[in-house]
Order: sequence, then C-alpha cells, then structure tokens
Amino acid sequence: MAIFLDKNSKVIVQGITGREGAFHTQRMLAYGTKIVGGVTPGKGGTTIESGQPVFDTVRDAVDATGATHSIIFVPPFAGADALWEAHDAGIMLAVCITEGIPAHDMLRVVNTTPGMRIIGGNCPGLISPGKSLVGIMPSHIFKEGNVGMISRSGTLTYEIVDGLTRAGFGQSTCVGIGGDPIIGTTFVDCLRAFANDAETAAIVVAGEIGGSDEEDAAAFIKDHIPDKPVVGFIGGRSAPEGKRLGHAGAIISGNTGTPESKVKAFAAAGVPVADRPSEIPRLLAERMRPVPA
Amino acid sequence: MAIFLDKNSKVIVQGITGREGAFHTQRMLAYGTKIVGGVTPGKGGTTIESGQPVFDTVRDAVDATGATHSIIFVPPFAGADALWEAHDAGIMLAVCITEGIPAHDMLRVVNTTPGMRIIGGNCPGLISPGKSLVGIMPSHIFKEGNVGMISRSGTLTYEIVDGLTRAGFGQSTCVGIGGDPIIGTTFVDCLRAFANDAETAAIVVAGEIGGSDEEDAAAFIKDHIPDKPVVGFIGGRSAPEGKRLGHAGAIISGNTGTPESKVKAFAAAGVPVADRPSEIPRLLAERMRPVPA
Amino acid sequence: MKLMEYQGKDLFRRVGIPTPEGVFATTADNVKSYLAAHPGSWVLKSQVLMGGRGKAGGIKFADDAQQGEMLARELIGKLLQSIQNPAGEHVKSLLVEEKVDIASEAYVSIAIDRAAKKPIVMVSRFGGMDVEEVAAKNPDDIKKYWVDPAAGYSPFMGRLLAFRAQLPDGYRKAFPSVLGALYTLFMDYGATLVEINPLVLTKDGRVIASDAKVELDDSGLYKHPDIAAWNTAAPADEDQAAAVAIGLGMSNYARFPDEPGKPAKTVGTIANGAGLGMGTMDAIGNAGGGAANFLDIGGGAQADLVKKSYKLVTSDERVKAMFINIFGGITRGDQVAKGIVEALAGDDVRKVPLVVRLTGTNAEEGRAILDRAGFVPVETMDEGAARAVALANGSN
Amino acid sequence: MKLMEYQGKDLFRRVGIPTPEGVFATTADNVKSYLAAHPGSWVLKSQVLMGGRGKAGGIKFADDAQQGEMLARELIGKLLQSIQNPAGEHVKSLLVEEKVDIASEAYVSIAIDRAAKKPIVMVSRFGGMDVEEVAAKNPDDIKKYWVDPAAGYSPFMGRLLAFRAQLPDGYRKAFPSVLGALYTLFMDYGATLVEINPLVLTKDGRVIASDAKVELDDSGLYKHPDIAAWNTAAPADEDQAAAVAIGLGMSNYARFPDEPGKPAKTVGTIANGAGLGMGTMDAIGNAGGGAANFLDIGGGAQADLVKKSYKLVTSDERVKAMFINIFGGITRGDQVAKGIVEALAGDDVRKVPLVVRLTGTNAEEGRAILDRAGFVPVETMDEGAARAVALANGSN
Repeated sequence: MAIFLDKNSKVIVQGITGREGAFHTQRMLAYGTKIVGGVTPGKGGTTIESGQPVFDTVRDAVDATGATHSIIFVPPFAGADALWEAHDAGIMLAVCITEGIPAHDMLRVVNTTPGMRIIGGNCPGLISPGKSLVGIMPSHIFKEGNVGMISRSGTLTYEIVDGLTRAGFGQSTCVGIGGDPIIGTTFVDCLRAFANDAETAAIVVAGEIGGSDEEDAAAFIKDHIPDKPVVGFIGGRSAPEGKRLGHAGAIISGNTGTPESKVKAFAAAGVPVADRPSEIPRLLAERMRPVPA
Repeated sequence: MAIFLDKNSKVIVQGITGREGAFHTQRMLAYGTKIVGGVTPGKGGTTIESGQPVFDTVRDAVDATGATHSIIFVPPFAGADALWEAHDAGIMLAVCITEGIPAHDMLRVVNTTPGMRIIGGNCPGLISPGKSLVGIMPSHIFKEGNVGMISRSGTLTYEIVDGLTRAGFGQSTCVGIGGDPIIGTTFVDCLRAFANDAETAAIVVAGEIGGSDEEDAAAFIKDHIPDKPVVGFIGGRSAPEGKRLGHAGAIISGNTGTPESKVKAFAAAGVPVADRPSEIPRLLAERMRPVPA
Repeated sequence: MKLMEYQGKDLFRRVGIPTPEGVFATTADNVKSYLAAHPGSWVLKSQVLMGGRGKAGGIKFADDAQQGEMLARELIGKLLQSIQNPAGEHVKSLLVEEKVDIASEAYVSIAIDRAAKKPIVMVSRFGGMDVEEVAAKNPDDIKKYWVDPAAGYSPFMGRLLAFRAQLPDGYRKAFPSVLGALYTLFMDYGATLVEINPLVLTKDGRVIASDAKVELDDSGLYKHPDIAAWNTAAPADEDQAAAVAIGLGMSNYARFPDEPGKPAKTVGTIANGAGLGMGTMDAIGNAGGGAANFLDIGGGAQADLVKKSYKLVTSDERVKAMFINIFGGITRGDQVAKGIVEALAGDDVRKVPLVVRLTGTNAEEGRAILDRAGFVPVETMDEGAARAVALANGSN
Repeated sequence: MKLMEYQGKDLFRRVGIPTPEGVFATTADNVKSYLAAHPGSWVLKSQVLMGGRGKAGGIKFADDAQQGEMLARELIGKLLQSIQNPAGEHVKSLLVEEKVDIASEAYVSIAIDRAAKKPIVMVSRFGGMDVEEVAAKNPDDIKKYWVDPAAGYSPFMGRLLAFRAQLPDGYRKAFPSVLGALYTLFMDYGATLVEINPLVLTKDGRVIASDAKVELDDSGLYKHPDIAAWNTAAPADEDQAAAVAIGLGMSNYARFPDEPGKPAKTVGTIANGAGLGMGTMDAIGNAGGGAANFLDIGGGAQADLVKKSYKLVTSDERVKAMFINIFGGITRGDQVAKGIVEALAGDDVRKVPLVVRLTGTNAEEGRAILDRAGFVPVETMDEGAARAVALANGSN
C-alpha cells in the first residue's frame, strides 16, 4: 500500500490560486491525485477552472471535503501559519513545499503539532507512483514498483529515480524530506514506515554532507531493517570543508557530518554507498537477487 | 486504594529547608508519609535533622530515591519553575501549595507538562487518611473511611471534614484542588478517579461561587456517576454580586458562576446541596443507607 | 487590576493596536488648549472603571475648544451612576479623542477559560453594544477560538474568526494582526481580560480600537512594576487599598453595601482562607444576620496581621459585633489568639462584642492564651454565627 | 549570518547579558582618545569572523593611551591567518575592552539540534579553550540539555546544568538568568548558534560574557531589518554578497579555493537544487576534474537568473569550461535554455566551452531552443561531467 500516501488519500492545496499552487494542482490532478479542493483566504465559494472548490480556511475545506492530506504553497513568512492551520483543522499529513521558512518557526511548529505528519519544508513532496502525487516532482520519471526512496534533495532525487526507472526498478513511495535545518519527517521516520510496508522490498537513501541524519538512518537500519536491502548515496562528498552549500544542512565542520563519517556509518550497517547516482541501480540489483544460502 | 496517593507513594519536598517546607515535612513524616528526600539548590549532599537527604535538583532527588510524588513550597515567582522541574525529572504527581503564582505562568505550565498530575496551586494538598498526607491539612481531623472529598477551599475543607469525621464518616481521599483561576486538577478529574475507586462509596463536592467548575462537575456526575451518592456545598452564596473574594474564582458577574446556576446544575444531577457545612453528614447519611426498593 | 480606558490604550499602542488620535486630560483647561490647537470633532470620554458609562452621560461630543472646555467642566468631578453601578463613580479625568466616521463596529476579546485552561478569543460582528445581550439573544453571533498557549497565536486564527463571525470585508486585512497584537498584550502583560468593544472600521477603511478594557492578573503584576505603579497612584477600590495597606492581598477584604429588604450588615467577620471566609459570611446569613464584610487573613498569619485585621473591620461604623472564625492549617491558633488579645488591649481600636471560634493547628495553645485573657471561644461555626448575630442585635 | 563579536555583544546587552566595559573602534585615534579618557588596563580585540584569532596575534593588551594607539595601528589592516583559516582575514575594526581579573572560565552555548528538533544547551566548566577539543578528550565535561520550545526556558535548567557541569559556586546565582537571557536572544533573534566562550567569573564575583559568537538564521533575518542591515553594511563573505547581488540566496553560490594535491578547479558548475548542485560537483570530481564552484539556481528560475548565474560563474578567471546540469521540476527547461542562449548572445560575458544537460519539466521545449541556437546537450550527468572536464583540460 506504499507509505504515507495512497490512491484514496483526499488532498487539499493551501495556496491553490497562487502561481505555483495552481500550476502544480493541475499536474497532480493529471497524475490522478484526489485533489478535493483548496484554500485561498477571500476566495471561498469559488471554484478553480478544473472544478475544485476553493475555501477561505482549511477548517472549511476539511469540513466540506473530508480531506486528510494537504500540500502547502505559500510564501516563507506564512509557512508556519499554514502548517498550524492544517493541524488545527485535523489534517493528518501536510507536505510543505515552501522554501525559506525561518528555522525557529519550524522549530516551534514541529513541537506543537502532535499527530500531524509534516513532510518538508523546502521539499519536493511525496509520490506513490501509479497511485498519487502530492508534490512537485516531474511525475513521468517515476514508475510503480517496490523500491522505497528517501532523499534530502529534490533534483538529486529525480536524477536517481530516473536511473532506477530506466533500469527497471519501480518505486513504492518516494519521499523528498527536504534540506532545511528543521524538517518534519526524517530519514528514520521514513525508514520505519518502509520497514513495515509490505509493498516495499528495498530502499534507497540519498543523503548529503552535513548534519547527522544519515548516521541516524544507518543506526536505525542496522537495528531494525535486517531483511530489506538498502543502498545509500551521499551528495557533496567533494565539497571542501566549511562551505555552506544551499541546503543549510550541507556544511561540514569538525567531525560531524563529514562524508567519511556517513560512509562509515552506512558501512557499519551493511549499506553500500554509491559513488555516483548512476551506480545505484547496479548496487540494488546485486542485492535484490541474493545468492541462495 | 484511595485516589492519587497511597501509603507506598514516595514523596519529595521541593523547598524542604524553607520555613514552611521544613515545618510541614515534619508533620507529614509524623503522619506516616514516605518522605524520601527534598530539594534545596545549594544544599545538595546534606540531610535534614530527621535524616532525609537534600538534593540540589529534582532530577538528583528522583534519580537517588525513585520518588513519584512531590510537594512544592516555593515563593510564587518560582512556582512555575518548580513545576517544570518536577515534570522534567519525571515526577508523576505534584502538589503545589504555593499561593499567588501568576495565572499566565500556570496557563503555560498546565499546557506543557503532559503526563504529570498537578494539584493546585494555592491548595492545601492531598490526604488519603491512614495512608499518606501530601499537604498541609491538620491531619488529626481526618479519619480513614469511604467518603471521597473534593474542595476548592482549604479551611472550608477542614470545616466539612471535621463534621464528617465527628459524624462517623471516614474519608478515602480528600483533595483540595485550590482556588486559583488556573489549577492543574479539576473537580471532574477527581470525580473520574473517585468513580473508579473501589474504596470510595460516596463523594462530597465543596464548591464556591464563581467559575463553572461546579456546573462541569454536576454534568459529569449526571453522566458518569450513577451509583455513588454525591452531596454538594456552595460557599459564598450570601455574597453580593460583583465582589471578588479571595479566591480569584469567587466573583459573580453576569449569569455565570452564580449560586443559583450551581445549585440548579447540582439539582439536575440529583445532587443535594447543603445550606451549611454542618448539614452535610445528614444528607450523606440519608443517601448512604438507601431504603430498599 | 482593572485598567482605565486610557491606560488600556497605552498598552494597545505598545503592542501596535491602532487607537484614535487623542489626549488624556485631567482639567478643562487641558481640553480647551488641546482642542484649540487641533480643530475638528472630538469625543470627551469620562475615565471610570464602571460599566454603562455612556448611558450615565459620561460621553460628550465637542466641535470647538469653547464647547470642549464647557463639557469638560461639566464632566470632571461628576458622579456617574448606572444600573450596574448604583453607587456610582466620580469622574477624575477624561480621554479626548477624534470622532471617527464609523462604517462598522465589531467585538473582540481574549480571556482565560478556566475550564479549558486556555486563552479564549471571542469575536462578534455586533460590536458597540452589550456583548452579554448579544450572547443571550443569539449565542451563534459570537465566535470562539481556544488558543493553545504552547503554540501561541498564529494569523490563521484571526482569519478563521473573521470569516466565521462574518466581519465585513474591510476588517479582513487588518484583523489577524490586530488580534495577534491583542494576544501579545494578553500574554506579555499577564491579562485576565482584554476587550475591544467596539473595534471600529472607519469609512476611510481604517481598523481602530475605539474602546479598551484590560484587566491584569494581580499575581503577575510584580513583573510589570511600571504598571503596578499606576495602581498605586490611583487605587481603583478603597477596600483593595485598605487590604494592601495592612499587608493583605488585594482581594482578601471586601465590604458589602447594605441591601434593601435584607438584614442590616452589622456583623464583622474574619476567617482564615477564602473558603472559610465565605462560609462564615454564609453562616451569618443563615443565622438571620448580615455580614458587613469578608476578610481572609490568608494562610500562616502572624499575630500582628490579626490585630490589624481586627482594627480594619471595626473601622466600619456599621459593625456592631464581630465573629472571628479560625480553622487552623498553616495558620496557627496561638498566633491568632495572640493577635486578638493584643488588639483588644490596644487603645486605638473600637471595641465591639466579639465571638471567637478556634480549632485546628495549635488550637489548644490558642485557647489557653484566650483563657488567660478571660475569653471563652465557641465550639462550632454555626454556634459562633448565631451568637454574633444575637450580639449585633443587642442581645447578650 | 555570522555576527562579529561586537555585534553579538550588542545583542547580549539588549537581552541583559553582562559584557565587559568597552568601545568599538575603527581607527587608532579612536583607541587613543578612549584610553586617554579611561585609564586602566585594556584589551584590543580584532573584529574578524575567523576562528583562532588569539593564536594569530589578533589580541593585544594596552596599559595606556600611547601603547593602545601603537597596537591599534599594528592591528588595523593586518591580515590574520590561522590553521583553520589559512586564507586569513583582514582586521577592519577593534573592540577595546576592560581587562578583567579572571577567577574562572566556563563555556555555554545554545544551538539547534536537528535530530532532536529542539534547542540544545551545552555547558562546560572548561571555558576559554577550544570546546571541540574538550568534547573529544572528555565528552562528559560538556553537559547538555534539550529545551522543549513549547514550554520554553525555565531557571531550573540553568541550575541543573550548573550543578551537573560543576561550575564553581560563584557562577550559581547569576547563571540561570544569564542562560535565560541567552535563550531569549536565541529565540527572539532566530539564532542558529549563540556561544559564550569564555563566560568569565571575575575575582570580584561578577559573571561576564568575555566573548560572543552569534549566528543568525538567514531565512529569519527579514524579521530583524536592523540586523539584516548590519550584514548589508559589511558583507562577511564575497561569494554570499555576489549571490545576493544577482538575486540568489546567500548560500546558493560558493567558490572553492584550489587545494594542493588535487585537480585544479577549472570547471564551473550550475545546477538546479542544492542536491543536484552537489551531485554535479561530485561528478566533476569523479571525472577527474575540479569544480571551481557550487551554484544552485534554485527552483523555478527564470531565464534572466540563468543568464546572470552564467556571468557570475565565468567571472572566476580559473574557469576554463562550464557544466550546466538541469533536472527540471519546478524549474522549466525552456526558461533555462532561453537564459543560456541569452547569456551566450551577450557581449558582457566571458565565453568558455559549455556543456549542457537538460531533462525533466519542459526539457523538450528547452532542447528545441538550444537546437535553434545550434547547441546539442548531453544525455546524462556522468557524460556531461566527463565532457566538461575534458574541455577544461583543452580537449574537444
């Protein structure tokens, strides 16, 4: 059944009449996502061209449609507000596309929205190929299958997924968790879900330098995922130390977050780390057809 | 087994070397309460005269003694801090004697200490007669028995309990919930516990004018306590409207919190309201030996 | 602590809530010179704490300096009386404000919901009138929202309330930030109530707090010494001031005015604890008498405070007898007894027939002290109340 | 945004953290006149962002105005170099501070713990030295506490940390409030790091922040326009300034210095998304080349930004070839292609051999645009990287 998102998930779009919101609403609808409405304060009572109703508030939208999922396209200063509004209305999973939400806003949000899963912010979203897309990924590169994919980056995910699909590895669910310092859902959260998902047979973890998410992921894999092959990747391994590269996470200083530390952690968990995205399908193939004991 | 407190509950005293803390520690020990230590920052490593160890922090005290209950004697400005420290250390029930803690401090505390029961502030505490006293009540007036008692006031509780004991009605547990605007444990919380307590056969609810706690209690009794007799009392029924009397709760304005509203709510729940404390034993006696149907 | 309108608006401006242009005035000359310098239409608003100020004639309109001066002379010193406040309140100062062109009036407030243990926000599109009347007639005209104090306020709450309460469109842009500022005030200053009624939408599209009602938690006032000083400068209530003067809390003493058709308030009461204090009043009532006051000496009172309390209660000339009712917990009977004996020994107190009931912590020591002074306490509250009422009525 | 020490201490004073007496100076004359007016022993501290300032000779002591002027002349304009910062940093200003008599030095900091999603407080009784060394030698000498941001800071946390870290007794009274103020700064100004190293206990019993290290979250800077202006006034990093100048985020562009023993940094890179940007650098490395830079055009970039990015990267004279690697999501291939064509058509850019890889959203439209300009993109990232490295090495 994939994780976090299946074909019956009812989705609303916060910021549905904005430029990005409107554009991606159509893409998601085209993919088959059950978009049941959207929210733009002041435009309640109208409908967008494709027929979905617009509401003034998330509560109105949830009351009228029974939506459980939301995808958020709002300016950075309104990101925390949008997440709190989603939580207040009983949304169960919110994908926050917005980039540049202040870290302290997110710090308060993630500690005060119990029971709601947040993906992102600053993430490409979530796709369960063949079922539903709640995100901004170019959907045509994905293919239904049994590989779970998690990544801190958007475009690097596309690069890797493209390779997987071309090599014949379809995906159960792909989650872009986002590259901001404080994000709602971590590698470990996703790994826990994949570990329990019958439709996921193998997992790709695409990390980056900086932070300790990859080390935490490796520890979790070692302890809790003995039976599903996992392949890793670390972006930014050639970066000189002390340089901040786009994602606030991607900065190396001291001994934490170095490529060496991450590769070592993955190795200790029995997870091979690809040197380049194009190697991932091969590493996966070797592990998905194990030699019988 | 009474509610909230039994003879095995391990108790620490926050502010054990202060004037009030030291005085009541001895009274509680004399009653048989398992006081296993106390906290006074800077006096860690010492012991009080009766032999209980003093710690610098609540964490130290809990780590060393395994205490689950705490009683707090600190100045008002330190009240919230003491409650947060108790929560941080894993205390399960904290009795806050301190009077005059700012309402907004308590507002934040009660919303950020999940899993810890707070009794008070501005309350006389908790006693399960014959078992343990975590409070400042004059213990000699209490007697072990099967009447549960809840009150917003300290001294009025003594008045009522004294009457109960003289009339032969012992008590399972007596809880002084405190008279401040924001308190940790309400009438309804106590009623829920008494409803499920095999050792409690009847309940006395001593309310006051102001607020809506009595109305809430009446509604709960009506819906959830069909089988145990309950007797009510409302203090301040002769007060003119609009006067603030000591307890911040005890102010009448508009139609909320009037004696009439409270008496009516109790009547609707089948709860007789005594006109004076001395009537309570009689009302209880009538209901505890019901005429066979 | 209740703030006057001009004080509330001072706080409003600190957090960025728009208020009308204007000036605070304590004399008619103030008003005259301000209006002379600022031609236009102005409102003179009496600064009192009581409700029903408008109906009582406390608000006037002036179009020039001369008219303003005349009306100010009329208002300052005037006794305003309303149905809610038959005793009335003297006007000591005015707030002079621009007369705005009103397009719409809304109601907004934040208070502490004791049961939910959360701040409750209430919004109605029917502002400018008695909100309790609105609530009674059509409760659905008032929309409510409970804020989680851990997460705090976020603008969607303002949007949600504005939409649900159907505030006119003109409010929508400003409302979430006005409410946010009001929430900041509520939290930062430890308010128990902040209310804007009306929150005006002007014809030129501004959203302005036309009135301000702010009540602060007395227990939190120590965090705001500047505001606590406002209170000292102008005590709102004589009883509160008297209580504070002898070292009691502001709410530990209250006198009760005589009520037509009820027994005269001739019995003074002192008890320890608010609950027992109320119970003692009630007992006087049950015995057919009238309690002249409520006085709670609090927990752990020393002899000196008991003595001062005795003096305070007997300073009310109506008091013909006194009932002191103590059930010792933190309070120790010996200290109370000592205080009583000292009070009665002093030359500076008015002596009235006294009934004492003393039980609980150190009651025996206390009884021994009273015994040495030749005084025999009663056994129960009911007995003490009956005896005090009889003494007040001239029996012995 | 990293703050200089004097800027960090400005914030310290705003929240009430005690700092040494002193003055900020940009000239030797400033120093001279201040010391002349304030006799005593003073420290001259170079205001730079790099670590290891003391070992690099950036801190001097002066006992009178003449000595102070001389040392200030020496320091201002000096290039400080340390092991951490071999490139070094020029001193443009000094902080002149009272020389305090040190009884003890502690370490305290608050940072964001990404994994716990909470602020983490770290305290050690070994202050005044490299805390990473302390952590490496004896991790237990650093005590940690994770604050629940919903509940916020409460003084017990400071007491707990002071006791656990065994700070000398002299700290105990002041520490909980200093830490509380530091937490206020951390939250109110959206800091990602606040650090006091050392927090000095003086011989006369004062607790003073002797140094200040503050890093603010760039995304939250818009809430503090006054501080954001500090940054504009003195950009800390040329690359950041260049990025902001063309409309990119501060962290979207970074040049990499040449490293001994590694391939020369001759390949410029542009990609969309930080992840792909890093992947592109890595691919250059894997192909045996050296990426001269990282440049992420972000999501949804328009043609104009692509053009400006091209110009920025080629302004680095080391760049001999360029690899533009786009996997369209929000970013649309046609806009990127349009930007490339416009850039190459302009007279104001340095032209270097270019490799483009274009796939994802509107890739076909983009390829058509490139096609019309006579340009054929490569198919894969690996292929593109290999080709760009070859071009940079002079092959074709």
